[in-house]
Amino acid sequence: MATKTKERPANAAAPATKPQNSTNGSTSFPAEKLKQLYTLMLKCRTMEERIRVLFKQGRFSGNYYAAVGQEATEVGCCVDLRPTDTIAPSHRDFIANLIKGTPLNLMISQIYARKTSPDQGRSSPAHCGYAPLNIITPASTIAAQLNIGTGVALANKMKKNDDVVVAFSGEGSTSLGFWHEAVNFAGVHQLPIVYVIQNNLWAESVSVKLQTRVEDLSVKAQAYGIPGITVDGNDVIAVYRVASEAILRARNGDGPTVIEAKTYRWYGHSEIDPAKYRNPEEVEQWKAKDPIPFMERYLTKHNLWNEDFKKGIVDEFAKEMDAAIEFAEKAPFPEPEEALDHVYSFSVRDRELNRKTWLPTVLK
Amino acid sequence: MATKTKERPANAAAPATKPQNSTNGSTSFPAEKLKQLYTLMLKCRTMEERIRVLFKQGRFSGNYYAAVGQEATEVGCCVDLRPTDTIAPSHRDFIANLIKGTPLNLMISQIYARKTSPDQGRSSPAHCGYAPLNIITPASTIAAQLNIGTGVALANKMKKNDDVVVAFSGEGSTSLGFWHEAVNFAGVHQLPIVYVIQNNLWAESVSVKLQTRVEDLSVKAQAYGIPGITVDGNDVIAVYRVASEAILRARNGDGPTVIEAKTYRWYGHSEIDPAKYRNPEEVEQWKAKDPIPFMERYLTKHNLWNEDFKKGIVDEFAKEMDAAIEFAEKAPFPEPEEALDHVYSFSVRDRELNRKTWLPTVLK
Amino acid sequence: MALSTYIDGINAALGEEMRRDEKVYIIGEDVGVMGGAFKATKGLIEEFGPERVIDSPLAEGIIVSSSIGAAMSGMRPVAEIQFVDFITPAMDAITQQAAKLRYRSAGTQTCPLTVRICYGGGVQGGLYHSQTNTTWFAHEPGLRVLCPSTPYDAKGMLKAAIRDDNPCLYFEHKKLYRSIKEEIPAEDYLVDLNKAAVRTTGDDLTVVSYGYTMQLTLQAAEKMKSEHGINVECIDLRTLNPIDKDTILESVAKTNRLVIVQEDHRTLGIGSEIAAFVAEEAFDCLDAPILRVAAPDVPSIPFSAPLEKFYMPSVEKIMMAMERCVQY
Amino acid sequence: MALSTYIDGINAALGEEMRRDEKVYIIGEDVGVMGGAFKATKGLIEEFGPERVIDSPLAEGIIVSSSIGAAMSGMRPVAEIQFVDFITPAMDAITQQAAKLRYRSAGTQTCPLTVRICYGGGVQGGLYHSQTNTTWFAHEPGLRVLCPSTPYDAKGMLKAAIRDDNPCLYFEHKKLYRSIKEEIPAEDYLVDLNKAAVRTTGDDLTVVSYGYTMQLTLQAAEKMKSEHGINVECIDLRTLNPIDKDTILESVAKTNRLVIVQEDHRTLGIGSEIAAFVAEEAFDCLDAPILRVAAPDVPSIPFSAPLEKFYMPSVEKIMMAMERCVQY
Ligand SMILES: Cc1ncc(C[n+]2csc(CCOP(=O)(O)OP(=O)(O)O)c2C)c(N)n1
Ligand SMILES: Cc1ncc(C[n+]2csc(CCOP(=O)(O)OP(=O)(O)O)c2C)c(N)n1
Ligand SMILES: [Mg+2]
Ligand SMILES: [Mg+2]
Repeated sequence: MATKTKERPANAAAPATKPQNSTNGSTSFPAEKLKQLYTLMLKCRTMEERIRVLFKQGRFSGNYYAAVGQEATEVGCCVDLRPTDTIAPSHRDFIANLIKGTPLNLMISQIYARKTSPDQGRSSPAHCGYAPLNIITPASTIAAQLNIGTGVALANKMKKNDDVVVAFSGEGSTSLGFWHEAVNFAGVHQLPIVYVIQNNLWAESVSVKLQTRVEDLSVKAQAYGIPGITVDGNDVIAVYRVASEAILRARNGDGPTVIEAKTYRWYGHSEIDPAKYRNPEEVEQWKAKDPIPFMERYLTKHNLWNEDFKKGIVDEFAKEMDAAIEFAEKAPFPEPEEALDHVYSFSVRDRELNRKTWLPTVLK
Repeated sequence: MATKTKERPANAAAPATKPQNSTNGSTSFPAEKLKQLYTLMLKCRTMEERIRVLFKQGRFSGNYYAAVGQEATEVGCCVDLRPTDTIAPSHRDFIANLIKGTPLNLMISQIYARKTSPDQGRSSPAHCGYAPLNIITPASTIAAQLNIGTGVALANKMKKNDDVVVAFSGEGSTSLGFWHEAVNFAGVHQLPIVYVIQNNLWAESVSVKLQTRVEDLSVKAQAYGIPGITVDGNDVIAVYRVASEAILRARNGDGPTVIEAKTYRWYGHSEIDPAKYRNPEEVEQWKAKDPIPFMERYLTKHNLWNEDFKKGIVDEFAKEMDAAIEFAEKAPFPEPEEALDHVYSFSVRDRELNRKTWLPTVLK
Repeated sequence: MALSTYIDGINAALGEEMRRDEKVYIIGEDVGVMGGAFKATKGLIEEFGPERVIDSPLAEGIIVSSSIGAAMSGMRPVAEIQFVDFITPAMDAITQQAAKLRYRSAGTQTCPLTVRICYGGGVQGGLYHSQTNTTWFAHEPGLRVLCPSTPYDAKGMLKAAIRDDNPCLYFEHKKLYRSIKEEIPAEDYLVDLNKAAVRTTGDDLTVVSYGYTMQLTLQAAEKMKSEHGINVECIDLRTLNPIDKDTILESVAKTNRLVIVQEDHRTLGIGSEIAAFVAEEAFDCLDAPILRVAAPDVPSIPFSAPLEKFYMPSVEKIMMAMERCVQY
Repeated sequence: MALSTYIDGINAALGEEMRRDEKVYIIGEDVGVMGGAFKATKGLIEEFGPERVIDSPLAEGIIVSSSIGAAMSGMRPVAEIQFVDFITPAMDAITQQAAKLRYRSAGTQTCPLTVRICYGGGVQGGLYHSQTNTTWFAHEPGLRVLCPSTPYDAKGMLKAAIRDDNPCLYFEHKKLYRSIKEEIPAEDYLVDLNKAAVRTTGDDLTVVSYGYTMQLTLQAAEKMKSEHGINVECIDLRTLNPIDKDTILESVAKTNRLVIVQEDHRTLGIGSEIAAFVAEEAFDCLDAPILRVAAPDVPSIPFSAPLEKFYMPSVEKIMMAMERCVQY
């Protein structure tokens, strides 16, 4: 039963009063791991701020959903995943690709909807998957990725391997029936999956107060008899520790975990949302809790950080970004008729193009 | 927050160890109320056993889903409802109509699918609603009645009246996304509704162990920040007390409650299910906990019961049943063309019957 | 009379009906403080407050199913589905509850609700912000499926839907919201939900469309007249369920030729039903095959520009069909 | 060769495929200890254990969506939906995920799953145990929609579906389960999922149907021959999506007359698409209107006997349509 597992202070009271962060919990991690966590956050931030500029410059069309401010959660949960582990991302998790290792050229090609993107220009810019690393190409349907990810976890269990699934969603997603059916099923079958709720307080313009009456969303795990824990989502070490415990539990066949990471979406829901519905003070308070300087202070305390170290990372990654952007901007668009491909395992081009009768869709 | 309301021992541990029953809790009820609770259970039992005989005799077609064994829950939750209160029933809650006061002639007409049934023969026998008493005519879709009932509760709140909704479901229903979306919404808006989970251990052939990992389903209320309580569903006084508290809370505008009533389905899922998947000992153990003799012992202790009292009730109600069965068997079936009625607020008979071209459906 | 856009018409209809009848309320995602993803509900929470303009949880199922229950109890809900691509959680509420409640209760229980649904492509919304999905509901007796193509109809049909005693699904095309303007009465008016509209009269050819593609069809008809002297009778379906067959059959009886234009992909789009009942009920009138201008049969509208352009209907594609049909 | 029912064919196909490929597993409500509401999975949990015959929670959404994820990971799930009337919780999983996964990932991620779905009326199942609902899925490119009408096809098509690399929805009519018997091979065989079947050849009239109504159509054709000397070419659609157009077009080119028989109500049933592409692609071949034998446009099949009888297609109704079409 939920209440009996020590991993979960998430009974209705605990997490609110005592959220997990790097100052509590004994575990200490090797210096290289701490640097890696920091480096990845910095790259994610650099990449997304650059993408936002590209959008404002009108260099790609569509839209983008930045996770700026939420990097600690994404990095802490994904940094140690194996290639054979699966990530089930949503619209907000483009950076999960960078953390797991999707080639940058392909990711930026996705932004530019080019033939060279992993899905050859079919999905919109932020909806990036990468089959070789088991990152599911997401639909936009909120929470649906959790249910597909749950099926992957079921397959892992059936195949008796020790691969796990990390499934991301926002707090708004927890209101959907999809969320409930997925977590309940994982509970009954004790599947190797970790459900990470990124509670950034807002679902587009809707406050978390209008999504649920509970304070700490990890409480919801109790409905399924599984561990639930709330963690400071801007504290990468805390997230890393909590996520590592949950992932280990999953690998060992001890079932699923719900993690609520309390964090914040710095910008609008998307690049076209001015987010007027938010109180500017709220935004400032959270920017003051920026996970990157937070980690810099921690590293400095342990003599693991200085300006040059940071500059080295940023400068080198900026070059990689320049190259990837050039690659993407030079890459071709898909051919119009490719819209007819990958409908079934067999081609429908003949069926669609060579009708016995007149067909407007042959027109370019 | 859930954990702070005294009404709910239903934190993960409590109800298992200390389920609510008539021996705990101080409230004592007037003799007339106690007799009424007993009388209603006895009538429900008598009616359903008679309906089961009628089915075995092939006197009506379709199927029936008996709540025999679960009468204490239905009676305890519905006995005090006003005509303006709403019941959202499922396939198992035919008897809720009897308790709220649907005329017996109409109920038995429903069993016989006659023109005189509340829905003029459209729904199947057990799916009975009655508009004048605000009993929703149920679909078969499991849990869907909860969501419609939630909307009725929303309307009650908007109209600022103090009517409430009692929405029934089985434990299997709690696995559906519908359940989650309904209860979560009621929690956010503090709606005047009581969700009654009749945990009869089985969903058709599927054990509750395969539906959820939790022991006490009232725990699920914690996910929504509302009170949840587990009660002995075969103890009509305990159910009545718990339901009365929940209904009062709803009337006072203090929001929804989830009640889990632990009870048992004596027979198969339906009249065509031999229920071979159950252990006969389990069935016997639960029949030994029959809510009716249980209440008879309680009433006897308070000098409120003897054989004549029982016989009086049974004999009189048997006569009512005979009359209702005769009424229904003599009642006409609907005319074939009535299949075309009540599609829209306007008639489609002309459209369907007087086509410019040949139409097979005019054929009788 | 003021010059109004399609979304102005929607916003005006909502405000007027909420003022007229306090039982009318709005529920959906982002409809309140944000005024809707496309600003259709702009200013309404300020005027009517959060009790009547409800920012719902992220759960389409309860958005619609709670509206069914409220409508049953005498309210007049106007639910909003932000994108039809995300209507699936409400599939049971719409097809099994709303469409069947009146029928299963022999008319004793009804749910006069309106669901506003944003649909359509051509704005680089990609696979999940461009869908049509009208067929799922046009196939369900008991539902009204509405799809205005002009600002005038946007207002008049929404007001009529809110007052109608049947569950109405009101489809609004995101590309129409601000692309066309017309003078529409500031005062109260309703559009008959049972009637298609003949937008242009002509003897050479009947073309049926609705929503966004109706505008493309009118442009194509215009060109056919100026460039080829061909007179097209353009019929705006307006209501996809139940269909106003008579208006279409009468027109085909006159022109003897029919082209249907839909944004939806070909198989089982609304054009299939129109072609089927014409081939069944007006066979003798036909002098040419019934042609359908439709998207190809692929799962959705791909994002990348060349792919989307290939997918979408266009004035050119429609003109090709018109020419081919008259030349037959 | 043994005399088998339709449900024997399904049960045999499941057992054979699970023996052949350990990646094949079953998931659904009551499929395990009870062997299925209609006993289609009888004996399988005994042979393969609860790991491969999973009694799921009461949640159609996760039954299908978990199967999508498992299929993506190389498993071959066979999900069961007890009644198509209750498939709505899986609407997103089927139409937005299964149908679109291959397309949205440019073929890099696929989900070869099979969903067995019980459908159909005529057994007094009433409003919610009689529905068809095939249109929702026949309208979705990316899905295969299958509907066998014989025990031979029930086995051969299910085996082919399980091995097929596309998401397959396999519709089985509850009235066919035990009503017909035929000799079917005990050994391994597959049916081509891309081809309709010509059940009887004839020059006077083409009739297309599928599933349960296919059997009624064959009886009607038999009577037309014996009673009126009319030779009907009966085509069993077998696959509703994607449709085998060529078989139908070739037949109509020969007979010049077409009747479509469906259990579904008229508007936007599969007959609408068949009528539409024939009126578009074989117009010159037609000597008579394309007639559809269908249920009336009402929300579902009412329970009471006279109402259900009025609703359902019958041999008589089909013969009326055949006569009318040939006499035209
Ligand atoms: C089923 C569904 N409904 C509505 C939408 C439109 N939509 C896209 S993102 C979003 C808000 C999501 O909020 P949350 O889950 O908190 O994630 P966040 O954007 O905050 O990361 C909404 C309503 C959708 N994509 N899917
Ligand atoms: C959405 C849906 N799925 C499946 C069914 C078929 N079905 C009818 S009753 C039932 C079991 C319900 O179990 P429970 O909720 O515990 O209620 P009980 O029958 O025990 O009273 C099932 C699976 C249905 N009616 N609706
Ligand atoms: Mg959020
Ligand atoms: Mg039960």
